Amino acid sequence: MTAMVKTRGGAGAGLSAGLSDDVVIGWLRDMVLIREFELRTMSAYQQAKIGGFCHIYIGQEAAVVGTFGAVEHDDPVVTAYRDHGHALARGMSPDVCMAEMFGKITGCAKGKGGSMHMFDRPNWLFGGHGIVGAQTPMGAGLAFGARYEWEVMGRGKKKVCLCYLGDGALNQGALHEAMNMAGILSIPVIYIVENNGYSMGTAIDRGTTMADKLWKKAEAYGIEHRTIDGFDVCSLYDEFRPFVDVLRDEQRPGFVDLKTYRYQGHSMSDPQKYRTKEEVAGHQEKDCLDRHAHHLMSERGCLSEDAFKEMQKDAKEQVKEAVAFAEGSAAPTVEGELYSDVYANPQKNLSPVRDYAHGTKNPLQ
Amino acid sequence: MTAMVKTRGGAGAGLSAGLSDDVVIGWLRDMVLIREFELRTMSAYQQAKIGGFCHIYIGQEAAVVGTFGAVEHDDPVVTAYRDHGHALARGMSPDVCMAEMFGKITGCAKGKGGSMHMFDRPNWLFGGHGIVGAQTPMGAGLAFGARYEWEVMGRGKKKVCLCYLGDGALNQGALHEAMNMAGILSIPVIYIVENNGYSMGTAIDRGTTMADKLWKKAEAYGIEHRTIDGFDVCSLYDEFRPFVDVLRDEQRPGFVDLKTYRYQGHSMSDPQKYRTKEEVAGHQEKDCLDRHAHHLMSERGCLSEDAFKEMQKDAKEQVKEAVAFAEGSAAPTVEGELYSDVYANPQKNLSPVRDYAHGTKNPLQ
Amino acid sequence: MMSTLEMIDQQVHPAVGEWELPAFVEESAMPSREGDRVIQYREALREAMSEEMRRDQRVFLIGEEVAQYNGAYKVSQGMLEEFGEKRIIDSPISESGFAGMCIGAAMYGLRPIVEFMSWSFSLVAADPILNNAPKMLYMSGGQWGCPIVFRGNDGAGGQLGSTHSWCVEALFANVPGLKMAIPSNPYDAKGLLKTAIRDPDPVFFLESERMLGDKAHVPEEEYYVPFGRARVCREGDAVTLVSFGRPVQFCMEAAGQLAGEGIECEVLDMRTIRPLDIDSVIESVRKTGRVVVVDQSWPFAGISSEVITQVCERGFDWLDHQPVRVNAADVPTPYAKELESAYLPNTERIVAAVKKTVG
Amino acid sequence: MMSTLEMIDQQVHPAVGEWELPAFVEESAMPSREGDRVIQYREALREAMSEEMRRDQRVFLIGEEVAQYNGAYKVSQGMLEEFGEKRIIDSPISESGFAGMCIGAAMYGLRPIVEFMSWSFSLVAADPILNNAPKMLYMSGGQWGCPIVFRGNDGAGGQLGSTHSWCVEALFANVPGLKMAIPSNPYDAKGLLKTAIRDPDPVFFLESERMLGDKAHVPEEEYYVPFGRARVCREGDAVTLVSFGRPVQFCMEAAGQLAGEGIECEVLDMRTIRPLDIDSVIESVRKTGRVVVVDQSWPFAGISSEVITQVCERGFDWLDHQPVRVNAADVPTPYAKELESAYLPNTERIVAAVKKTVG
Ligand SMILES: Cc1ncc(C[n+]2csc(CCOP(=O)(O)OP(=O)(O)O)c2C)c(N)n1
Ligand SMILES: Cc1ncc(C[n+]2csc(CCOP(=O)(O)OP(=O)(O)O)c2C)c(N)n1
Ligand SMILES: [Mg+2]
Ligand SMILES: [Mg+2]
Repeated sequence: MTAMVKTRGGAGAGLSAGLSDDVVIGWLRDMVLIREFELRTMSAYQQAKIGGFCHIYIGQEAAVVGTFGAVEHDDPVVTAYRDHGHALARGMSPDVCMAEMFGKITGCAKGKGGSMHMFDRPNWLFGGHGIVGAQTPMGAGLAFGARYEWEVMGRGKKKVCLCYLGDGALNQGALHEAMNMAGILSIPVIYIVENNGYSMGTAIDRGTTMADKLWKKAEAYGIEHRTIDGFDVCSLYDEFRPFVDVLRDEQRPGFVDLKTYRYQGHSMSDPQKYRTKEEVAGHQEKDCLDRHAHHLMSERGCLSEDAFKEMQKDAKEQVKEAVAFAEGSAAPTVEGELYSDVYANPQKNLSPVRDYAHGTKNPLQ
Repeated sequence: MTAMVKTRGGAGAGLSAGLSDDVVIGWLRDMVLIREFELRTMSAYQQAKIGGFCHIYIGQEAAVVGTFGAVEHDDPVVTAYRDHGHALARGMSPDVCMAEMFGKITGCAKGKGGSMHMFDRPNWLFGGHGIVGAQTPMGAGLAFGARYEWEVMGRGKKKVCLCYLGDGALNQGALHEAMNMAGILSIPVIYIVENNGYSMGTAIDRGTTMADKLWKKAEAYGIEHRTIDGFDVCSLYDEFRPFVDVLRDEQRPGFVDLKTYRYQGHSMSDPQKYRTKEEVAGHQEKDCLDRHAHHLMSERGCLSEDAFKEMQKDAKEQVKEAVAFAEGSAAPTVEGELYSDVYANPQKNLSPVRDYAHGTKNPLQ
Repeated sequence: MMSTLEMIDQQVHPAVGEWELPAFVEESAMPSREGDRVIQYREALREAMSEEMRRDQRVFLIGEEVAQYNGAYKVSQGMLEEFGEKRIIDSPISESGFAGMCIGAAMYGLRPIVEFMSWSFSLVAADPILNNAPKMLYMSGGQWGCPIVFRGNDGAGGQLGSTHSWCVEALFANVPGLKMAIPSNPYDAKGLLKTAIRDPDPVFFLESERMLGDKAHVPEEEYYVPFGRARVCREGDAVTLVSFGRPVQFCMEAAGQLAGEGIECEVLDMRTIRPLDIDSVIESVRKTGRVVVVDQSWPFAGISSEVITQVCERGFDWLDHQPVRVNAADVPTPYAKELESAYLPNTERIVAAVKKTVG
Repeated sequence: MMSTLEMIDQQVHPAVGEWELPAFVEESAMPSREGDRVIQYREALREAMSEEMRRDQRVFLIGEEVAQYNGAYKVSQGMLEEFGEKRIIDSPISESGFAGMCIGAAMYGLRPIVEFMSWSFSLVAADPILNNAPKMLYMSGGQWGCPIVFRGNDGAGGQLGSTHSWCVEALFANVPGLKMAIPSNPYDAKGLLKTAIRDPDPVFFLESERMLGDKAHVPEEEYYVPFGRARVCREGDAVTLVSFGRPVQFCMEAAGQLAGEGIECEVLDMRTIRPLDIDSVIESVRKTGRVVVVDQSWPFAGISSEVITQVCERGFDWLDHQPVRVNAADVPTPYAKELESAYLPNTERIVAAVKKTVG
């Protein structure tokens, strides 16, 4: 997956209509891959090959693909625990992503992180974080770091950080502290609320005030905002791209209420009594993947039905291979990994139990 | 001091012009007492009779007196560490308040709390809290408790909780979580930002976004708000009273940006290089105490100059006595108080060191 | 001036509204732990809360997903129906906010039960739960206490990874002013939670996701398990195994294995950490001369260090061997299954520790 | 597939950008602690930060009032002038926000120094500092570490009352992944802080408001105090006094008094808690057979419990007497002067503990 690379050439070019076919077809390919990947994730989870919590991204694919499309490969990204889509769209190989969930040494965190902690250093993905809202001050810090680098250290360039959060995270104080600091210090972090309408079983208006005007939360910190429909990847890009460009240029923060929807339960163990099948079906009718496929095939006309089928087949294949790869990989050994990567500089007597060590190299390095 | 009692008769009566002379003269008396008390506090601190941090309220008197004037005696109140004025205006005797700062057993917390922790159970003052913002969820809880009492337990009545905070506390996440919950659960807590323009040495616009439109912070949670000048106690009351009445009646939260100013440093050890003497003097020209005295003497004409002088003399006398009382009181004994009031139900083996006990009765009980 | 003559010696402290403790009885007089009213740990918790809510209108439950969703782990299933939305309250994801709010409500006179979906999520609420609740009585000179129960899942074991696997007992038990209970089975879970709700002090109640489905007999009759009394789960004379919460189960397994080799362990389930029934530990150590503390939290300055220190302070001369501790590995909790199970203080490691001690 | 053969054995972990440790030397080769370049503890801290900021542009300082106000306690006095507002940054009162932000900045490649005006205010930031910083390296499988220093005032002693007098070492040291230093004097304050800034792991650096004005010689030459090496402040053979931070001063006073009575204490200043130089403690205990741990935090599951447990684990057979601890009283910190001084582990209580041990 090289979505990041593909759009690089188009920097500043404007709306999606002006992008090359390759780029917009690449978006579809990413979305298809994420969806197929998540279907496999679900069945692997049901087979108990994946443990712990597991949050499926199906339905929200356009959100991550459309926003990534508008930034550079080396813009830092950080997100919450519903992070498989972000990892894949950022360029993590499905093998490595699946292996992480299988708890294998070939996973992005050598099996030590799990589903909620997708980190990818080469692709500037700073995790996957499990505590609701915890990534939001971190996101400000990544943007701060990038700004400091060119402003104080005189190297690097103007960047933005994309910091994703769920709608439920709006109610964690950390976000508000971070937004105020971003406002005061003019930090180029863009908070993207993947507003899928629910935090677990809580419909947004049961937990969050001003649910239909979330932008008020940004206005309280003088942060510029957009409310964007996340079901059409092209229009999403069209609205988001110019926003990013201005924020990057002027090095200040932004906020996006990105309307989306998750088709699956909150995590794999959710009976979903809080919504009707009809409601889900209603959203599936405007499915972001179908919509973009239809756009490319019927409106833009740059993709044949056969090519689309081929794309789907490819994705299925890739994902199947990912499962095989994960399954075939070794688990991290207790001897090699349990007491490693605790300290970058392990010293004597850090623990009463035994000394720490360095583990095996991360597969992404 | 019985400011709370005095206004009780006028509940619902409306604006300050319609209040009895006794009431508005009572306000002045409260303000004079607070000021004289704080002057004594400062000299006692300089003589090292008071220890720890000590935050002087001079300049802000109208804020607490005018807002208390608009509520009932049994409406719960909670505030931050700059709390001497709140204690006195709520009816705590200056003796008890001063004794607390002197660390004496006759203090409101038996000398265990200190300047930042004025608690007064008979007067519904739930503290004095030292961690910036910590009192804001508590305030929601006090209001929640009051609402629960009449709504679920079928006793008591509709109350509001006044929860005071400094402008610096706007940047603690706890406040935002509390405001959102107050909005969602419709909790009758009124957040009163005593906006004195500084948190320690930080001018509000250096630390807080939207400093000139703080009401936006409330709007983000759908909370009704007022911006009120805190230099004139009558106009403050006139604006605040109807606001309180509606919120009480409809049992929902409110937010007030109450503009005020502190004349002294943040705490007793503040060199105050962050502002000019001229700035302070400029505010002192519109001093809330002078203004109200002038109003009563020259405009309303219900107070003679002699009576005002008498009032000041009385206050000085009271405060002098408070110092004498504090000075003459005994310190809490190590044997009686160090290990007491840790648990309401002390049990064996709660500590590896020794057993806990009950201490002496609190002087306010 | 108050004199020491005027010290309050009544048990009912005036700072926490009306309260009285249930009548506690000796272990031998409690309803039987054996029987066929077999329910899950989660149901035992639910019964405890429901019974106390029926008894006392001031008690309410708040937390994420506790109401309409019936609890993330189904502990509060059906409670919304019985008690209504004013007493079973869904909160936003604002732990600091709702914990702090409930501290205010407790001061006002209510008896909140605050559910943390996991204690791992209580770190964002560390200030209200550690700096306010346990200190209110002291700071206010005895004017207001804080009768509140914080409860939720604690500990690792479900491959939840490093941010979701906290054992907060090692951190939080340091703070005076709070009480802490960690039940290891349904019977104690119910009896301790009922006591926690009745107690006028802040109680940190640590459950375990890994035990919510555990089943055991829980008697029909009402009962309360007192704080500060360890339970001797198994008698023995070779070594004293001290534990609490889920690892008690591993200790019992280990003791079973060791018995096969002729090593008889005495297993103590502490049940509460604060108060800590050190008297029972010492009594046992006088007999065995050896102690192994099994604790699922990290070792450094944790509960096991405290137990060992107290054993040294009160029973040094009875010790025939240095006290030994078995903890979670001293690393962030790993996700991978194999790593996580090596991380936990499992039966194998307990057996090895005992052998080292008696060998 | 990686094999164990491919284990990285280089000291320089790739997850934290460029770094190298300073060249540490033996205590005996360090510049003298005696001399007439007498400065305050706060100045020693300032020198450490300024020198490292001159050396490395990635280092910056953030906190409440650190810039324009010159620091609430004047630690950072003059630093804004030298380094400008992009590197000396005033933050809003948002500990969770700025601590979390700096964790992000550290991952990005910077070397933040985060000043908590007091560690008492770090509880609102407990999640980022405990759940993120120390675990990032592990959770990311070695991809990103978190080279950051959190520093500020710790401990009671200024009549600041119960919310403002935290000793966080007892709570936070439980967490693997962090390092912790607690200097007791200006010389070590400077040398340890310089090491902390150079170290690629998260360091919790605990100062004390009560010591900021303490004066001592701090050498002109650059030096670094290594982590994990205790300092023998006084030699003796009767009992080993183990301490860290401000109570080291009380231990020295107590040792002075006791020497007058013919009891010679060996006083060890641990300097860092994690790593904890238990080897030096054991070495001393082999000689004395007795140990008293003096710790200004609460006793239950605190640092003193840990030291005693480790002494039992490694030196049980050398002990002629049960290990003894002297802590802050196990109560919220009181305001009143007399109560507060009885609360602290003062000289008198240390003397009594020693006498009990040797008696
Ligand atoms: C501080 C904290 N509290 C609670 C949780 C448990 N939890 C995990 S996800 C979640 C719901 C979050 O919903 P949202 O932010 O909308 O994200 P979505 O799952 O919809 O992507 C909750 C309550 C947590 N991880 N962290
Ligand atoms: C969480 C926390 N951080 C820092 C402090 C230290 N502190 C005490 S008061 C204060 C300034 C608060 O200013 P503001 O809220 O405007 O109140 P004011 O002093 O003006 O009344 C600071 C930073 C604290 N007590 N709590
Ligand atoms: Mg959501
Ligand atoms: Mg202010």
